[in-house]
Amino acid sequence: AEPVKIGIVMSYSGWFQPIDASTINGAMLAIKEINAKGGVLGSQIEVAKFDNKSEPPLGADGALDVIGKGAKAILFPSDFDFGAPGAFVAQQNNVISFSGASDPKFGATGIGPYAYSISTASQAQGAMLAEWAYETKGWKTAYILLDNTIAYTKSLCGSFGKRWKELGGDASLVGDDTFLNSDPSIAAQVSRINGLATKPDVIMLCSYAPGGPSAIRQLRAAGLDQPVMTGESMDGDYWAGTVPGLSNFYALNFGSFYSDDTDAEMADFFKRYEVEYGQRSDASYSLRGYSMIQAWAKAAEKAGSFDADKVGPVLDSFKDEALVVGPTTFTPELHIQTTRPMTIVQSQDGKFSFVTKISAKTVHLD
Amino acid sequence: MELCASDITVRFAGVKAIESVSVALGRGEILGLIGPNGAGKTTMVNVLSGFQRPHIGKVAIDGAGTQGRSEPWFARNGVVRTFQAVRLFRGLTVSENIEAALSSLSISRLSARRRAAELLDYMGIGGKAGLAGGALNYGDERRVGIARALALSPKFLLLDEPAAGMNIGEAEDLSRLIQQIRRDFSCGVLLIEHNMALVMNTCERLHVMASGKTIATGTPDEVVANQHFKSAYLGSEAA
Amino acid sequence: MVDLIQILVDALSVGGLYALTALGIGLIFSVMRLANFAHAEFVTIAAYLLFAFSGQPLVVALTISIVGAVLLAILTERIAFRPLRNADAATMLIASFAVSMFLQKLLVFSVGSRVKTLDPLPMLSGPISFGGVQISALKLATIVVCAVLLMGLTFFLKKTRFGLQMRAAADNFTMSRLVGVRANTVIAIAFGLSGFLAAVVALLFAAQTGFVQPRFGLQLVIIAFVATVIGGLGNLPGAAAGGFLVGIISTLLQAFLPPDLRPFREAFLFTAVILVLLARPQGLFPARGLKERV
Amino acid sequence: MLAVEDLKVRYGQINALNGASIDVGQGEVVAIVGPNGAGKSSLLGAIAGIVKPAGGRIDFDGENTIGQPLERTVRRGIALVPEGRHVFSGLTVLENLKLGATIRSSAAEIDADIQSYFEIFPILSERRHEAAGRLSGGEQQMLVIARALLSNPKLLMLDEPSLGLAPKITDRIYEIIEEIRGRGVTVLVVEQNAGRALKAADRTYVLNGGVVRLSGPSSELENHNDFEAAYFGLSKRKDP
Amino acid sequence: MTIVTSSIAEAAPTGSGSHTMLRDIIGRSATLFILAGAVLLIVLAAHLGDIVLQRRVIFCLVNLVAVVGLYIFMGNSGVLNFSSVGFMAIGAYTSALLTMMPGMKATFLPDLPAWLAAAEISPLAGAFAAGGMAALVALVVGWPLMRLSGIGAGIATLSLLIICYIVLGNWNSVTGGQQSLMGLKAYVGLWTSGLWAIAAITIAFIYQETRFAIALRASREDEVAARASGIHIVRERLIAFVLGAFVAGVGGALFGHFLGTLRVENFYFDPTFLFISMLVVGGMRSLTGAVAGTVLISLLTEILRLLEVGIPLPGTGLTLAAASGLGDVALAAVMLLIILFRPQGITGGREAIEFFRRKNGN
Ligand SMILES: Nc1ncnc2c1ncn2[C@@H]1O[C@H](COP(=O)(O)OP(=O)(O)OP(=O)(O)O)[C@@H](O)[C@H]1O
Ligand SMILES: Nc1ncnc2c1ncn2[C@@H]1O[C@H](COP(=O)(O)OP(=O)(O)OP(=O)(O)O)[C@@H](O)[C@H]1O
Ligand SMILES: [Mg+2]
Ligand SMILES: [Mg+2]
Repeated sequence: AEPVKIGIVMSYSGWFQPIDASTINGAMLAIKEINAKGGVLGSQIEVAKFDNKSEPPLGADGALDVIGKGAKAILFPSDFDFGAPGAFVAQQNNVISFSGASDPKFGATGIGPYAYSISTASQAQGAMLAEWAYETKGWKTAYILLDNTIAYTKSLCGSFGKRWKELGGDASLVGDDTFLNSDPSIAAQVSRINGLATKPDVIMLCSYAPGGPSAIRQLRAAGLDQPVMTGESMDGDYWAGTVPGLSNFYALNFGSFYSDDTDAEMADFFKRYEVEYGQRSDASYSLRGYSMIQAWAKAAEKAGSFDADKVGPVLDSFKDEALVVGPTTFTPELHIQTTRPMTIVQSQDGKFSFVTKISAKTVHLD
Repeated sequence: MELCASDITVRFAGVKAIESVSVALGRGEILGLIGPNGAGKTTMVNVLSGFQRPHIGKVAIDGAGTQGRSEPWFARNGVVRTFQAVRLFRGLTVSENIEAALSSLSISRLSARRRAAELLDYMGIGGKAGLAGGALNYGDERRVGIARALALSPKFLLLDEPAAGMNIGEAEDLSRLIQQIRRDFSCGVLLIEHNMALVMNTCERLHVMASGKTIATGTPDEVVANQHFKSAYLGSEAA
Repeated sequence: MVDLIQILVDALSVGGLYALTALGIGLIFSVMRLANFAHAEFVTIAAYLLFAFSGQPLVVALTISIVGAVLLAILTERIAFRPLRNADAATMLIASFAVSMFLQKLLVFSVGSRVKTLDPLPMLSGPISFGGVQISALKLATIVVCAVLLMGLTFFLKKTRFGLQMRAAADNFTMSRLVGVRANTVIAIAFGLSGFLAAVVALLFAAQTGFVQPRFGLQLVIIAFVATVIGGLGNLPGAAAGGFLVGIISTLLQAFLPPDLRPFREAFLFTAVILVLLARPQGLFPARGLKERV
Repeated sequence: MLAVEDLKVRYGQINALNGASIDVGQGEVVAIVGPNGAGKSSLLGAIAGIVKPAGGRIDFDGENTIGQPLERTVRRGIALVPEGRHVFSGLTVLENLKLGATIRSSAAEIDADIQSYFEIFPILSERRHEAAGRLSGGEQQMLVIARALLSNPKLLMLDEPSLGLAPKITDRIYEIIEEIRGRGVTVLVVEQNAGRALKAADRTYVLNGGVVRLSGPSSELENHNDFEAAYFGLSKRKDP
Repeated sequence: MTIVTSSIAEAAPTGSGSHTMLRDIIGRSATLFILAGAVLLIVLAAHLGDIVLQRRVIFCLVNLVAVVGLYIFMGNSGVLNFSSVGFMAIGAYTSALLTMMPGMKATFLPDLPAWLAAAEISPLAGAFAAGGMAALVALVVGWPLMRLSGIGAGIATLSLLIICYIVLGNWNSVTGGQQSLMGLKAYVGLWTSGLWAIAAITIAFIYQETRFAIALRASREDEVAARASGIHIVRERLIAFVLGAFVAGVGGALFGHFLGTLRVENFYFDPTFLFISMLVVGGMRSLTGAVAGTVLISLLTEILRLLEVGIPLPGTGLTLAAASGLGDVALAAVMLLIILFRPQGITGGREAIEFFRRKNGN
């Protein structure tokens, strides 16, 4: 049969490149494996790539470019703002788009019925961290330190705070503060925590590299040794050198790539990845890339067609579909995960390791 | 009808640049303001044209006070000055230099251009309208400077060393020009110069300053006869 | 009381970093009337050098970093700024943007935009206790280094022959050469000094943040740039004072703004900057003779 | 000591000098006169190295100076008082004077010399800590002249030194010229006031239209028939 | 030296033959026709290209509106201005909020004030509202700011940009904060952007032919002499600042309706530096420079991007390709080189017509 085209419109260069890199690698691995097994509906998958140079406006051009080349589905950067301009174009042209965005708007409500996020909603991430910290770890007071630079972190800390107060009451949140990722120093914010009469049991940090790790460094330098929790935006350990000997740190990941994940599928995926690329995956985002292709291929097989109006409904009917990133469910209304388990990864004495898998019980999506 | 500065004092960080000096310039007269270097002449022009607020004293135009007025206001109300270092708009053409000064009048660009041409002709440099202001020689630069001042239809024209760098012949031309401007514009002219020949030929009245104070006033002949003036200022030329 | 001391130390240490950066920018401004945005990349590249040699003893890494930054600064002057010596301020500013952009993109291209981590001053990472106040050793070091360098530089510029020549070259380049000042050398040395200051900033800043990436120096330099201007361009103590001032205002805003308004902190900070400029267009401590007389 | 041969200076389309030649001997005072735009300043500028000539030779003490770095001018013993003053406006009067002595090393001698100029121009002494840019026009002119003298030049070039100076100070400047000539310093002076120039100079060149129209001992030129023609002729014709 | 004119003292606007007047106007308008014609040509040529190329051209034209807006103030006044992109942001959000379907607003911006939530005006009206809003803000903040010159003005306008960014980025109820705002009508195509570019050029041109612009340019050359010539510098600057903000605001609106989504991040340092570079590379002191710089940099960017994608060498089966990201490096290098070798920009601050005149003259 004719080969089928998948578009990849992501950041092959520029600021966003390191973040997209492992997603792209995961996707390329999936394509390679699927092709080796005979392709999708007998067609080999070919890739039409477009470098958005880390500039969101180029995403729309990229979408048009790969659609012009016949792409049946397009992968966009794992960030709503980066992915949306292109996904809109894909939607208008009746092409399925995938992203790892953690904003539910990357889906039917925001972009349109053909946009899917393989990720877990940031609201769910905040809720599950709150539940785990309060119920499993037994921490009773929390402090929120929010990096006010991007929408994801705002939403993460927002949902965390809401869920935390539901669990422990208003008083359990002993304070909150904001900073900007680019702030050269957060001395004032650190001093504010240090000045609290009773120190919090846990600090919820919603940020990303480099500002996030640097914030932890400054907290630790000021003698604040409380547990620090973060969402998946601080996935990976490439930044860990920022805080040498980091302890008491807990981050939400899609899976643990430190060869200790309890999920055999994932563990095996990370092994295959290492074989393929000659190095360990540097973030669990590779799971997302792989799963996007996996989801689309499965849906296309089931639909017996590459057309969006056939593939879409099949995706919408996914109920705990087994993807490497975890059991995945889409409904016609919601194209993002809320209850799928995620992995807590910790760092003690500078060593990262698997802790547990958790999922959210109560999620407020608004 | 006069521009009048009464009892002016200006200080700079303790130094008194001008101390209780009064100057009055009537329309139609040519007044010479002379004196040694650092006497306060330029500072006086700055005061008269609104560029320097006096610490004590007042400036009045035709009897009306000027408190709190800006430099452009002075220019638009007929008190126009030139600079010791001409200060043309070097990146604009000669014509545009004049048009800029005409911009305060509500006339079209076209009329402004025509008016600029008239003024340049009047100064005898009509052929240079299209040159860049920065490409002129010293003499022409000064002529454009005066033309620019004339564009504001001065009632009082304050000229700060207009003949500096001119030779004797050119200075004589300038003297005639100043008298003609006075006639054609029926304005008062305040002339600062160190070229005594020019001053003597051109001015009806002299005001002599030294070290920030008035040391003599009167007709050129009276002033030159003043022994104090001779020793403080003239040197060998008096001999 | 303890709180107030803490806030003061925070403000001074944040301000110290800005002040040091502002010194480097102010130095070049006073010598060349050039607002050098590429200073950001001097800092960034010095930090990358620290990272690249982080396996070596600190003295080695620091020496390489300083030498690298100094050479980079001198080279930049030679290639990009010397040909523009008579150009207007806007053109020079844009040229420095272009240099900055070029170096930044080159870094992204060659070393990638992912953060590199380093810990150049591990011995200063802990807090020191002073009568109940916990002060990070690094903050203290920042304040001290800033004070020492400020005094040293001021002395150098005000009291030495060389400083006089440097200011002369800044004031009137051609005339300074005509009286015998080796102006090109003098300016190159000024750039070298600014490179040195950038390397010091890189060390202290990297010790605080623990990472370096291609935009490492950018934010710092933008703030320092603002500080230089409100401090009084062409006046080094003024630039340093501006740095401290911005650091202090920013820390105080963060400390005392109600939570709802804290996200707007920068807006307040820069409104304050505008107000200062409106009140004192030449900056708080303008250099002598910057404003010409008529 | 100074020989300028067939010097050409161009600014874009404009020819400021079209092959001017002058000679200045050791210890002489030589004047250059001519109307506006004659190229006088361009000539001095070229000798000092500020202006790049388009052709010709400039020999100083037997060495061609064209193309040499500007810093070397003063080390060779040439000092220029340029047209338009050019003080270091942000530096104090005292600092300006010190810079005049950049190439000298003895601090004591420099201080003594500065003191002596303070005596000649007391106003400078009064304003010594003021920014030079704040001085009046004439005060700046005095400052620049003193600054040039502080380098102890072998050849002093003055471009319209009396510009903006009160007559009495102008006299003083010419006395100084006499004085330093007595010390063996050579002086090349551009002057608008031709009478004054002829009186002060041993020899005079009349420059017009970028070439030397007339030259000779000042005493001869004073009564020369062609002097007026050479000096004013073109200048009068220049105006439409 | 003297030609006595009896009326030399009177600055009476003398009437003149309508014939010479017309010729004069046409002669001086040649630059406008050349520039507008160039834009028209670009639009027509773009129709031959594929959709991606067309989008690059539209983007270039939208940028052109922004750069012309920047030029109106910065070029004529010589005062550094970093705030232009902030006014674009204001314009972009104004137009987005006013033209978006109320249903969309209800989903994305549930906390909008009722009157704003209900508003829905036509795209054209939206663009004017965008310009108007930007101009209004410029009027209010410009009034005190225009007293500043040089580097002080640079810092003040930079501060303004940062304030705009922070306020828009955190005004959650109205802009959605840092989140992308979606659902803008994507009405900007080749003709819309082309016509607006021509409109912007026309506005800038007409302005620079007025006496206000001459006064402003004089103040650019010498503030002291300008004041002595009766010029109210603050007022002249304010006029240009407001007009420039209007054009920038329209540019912002076009930008939003071109992309279909908005985020404050789009209106910060990167585009600011880009637009200023375009202006300087072209030649800050002429409208032709603004246009030429924008077109040149856009063209270069696209060529370098294509080079990264790979250009097949016909006949050889080989593809000429540069490493990803190298184009950015090269672009910065080229901009630096242009500035070094032509500090006055590629036009040297001359207008289009002067190039023709010079050619004919020789
Ligand atoms: N802005 C200022 N700051 C400090 N001192 C000043 C300032 N303006 C003028 N002065 C001083 O005031 C005195 C008078 O200066 P002014 O320029 O008025 O003199 P002048 O009479 O015009 O002299 P000249 O004939 O040399 O031009 C001078 O000694 C000068 O140094
Ligand atoms: N920087 C310049 N750019 C363009 N033309 C110049 C420049 N400097 C001088 N000129 C022109 O060169 C010619 C000679 O100028 P120069 O200054 O040497 O004359 P000068 O004899 O010193 O005149 P003045 O008596 O006015 O000082 C003049 O026509 C002048 O316009
Ligand atoms: Mg004076
Ligand atoms: Mg001259």
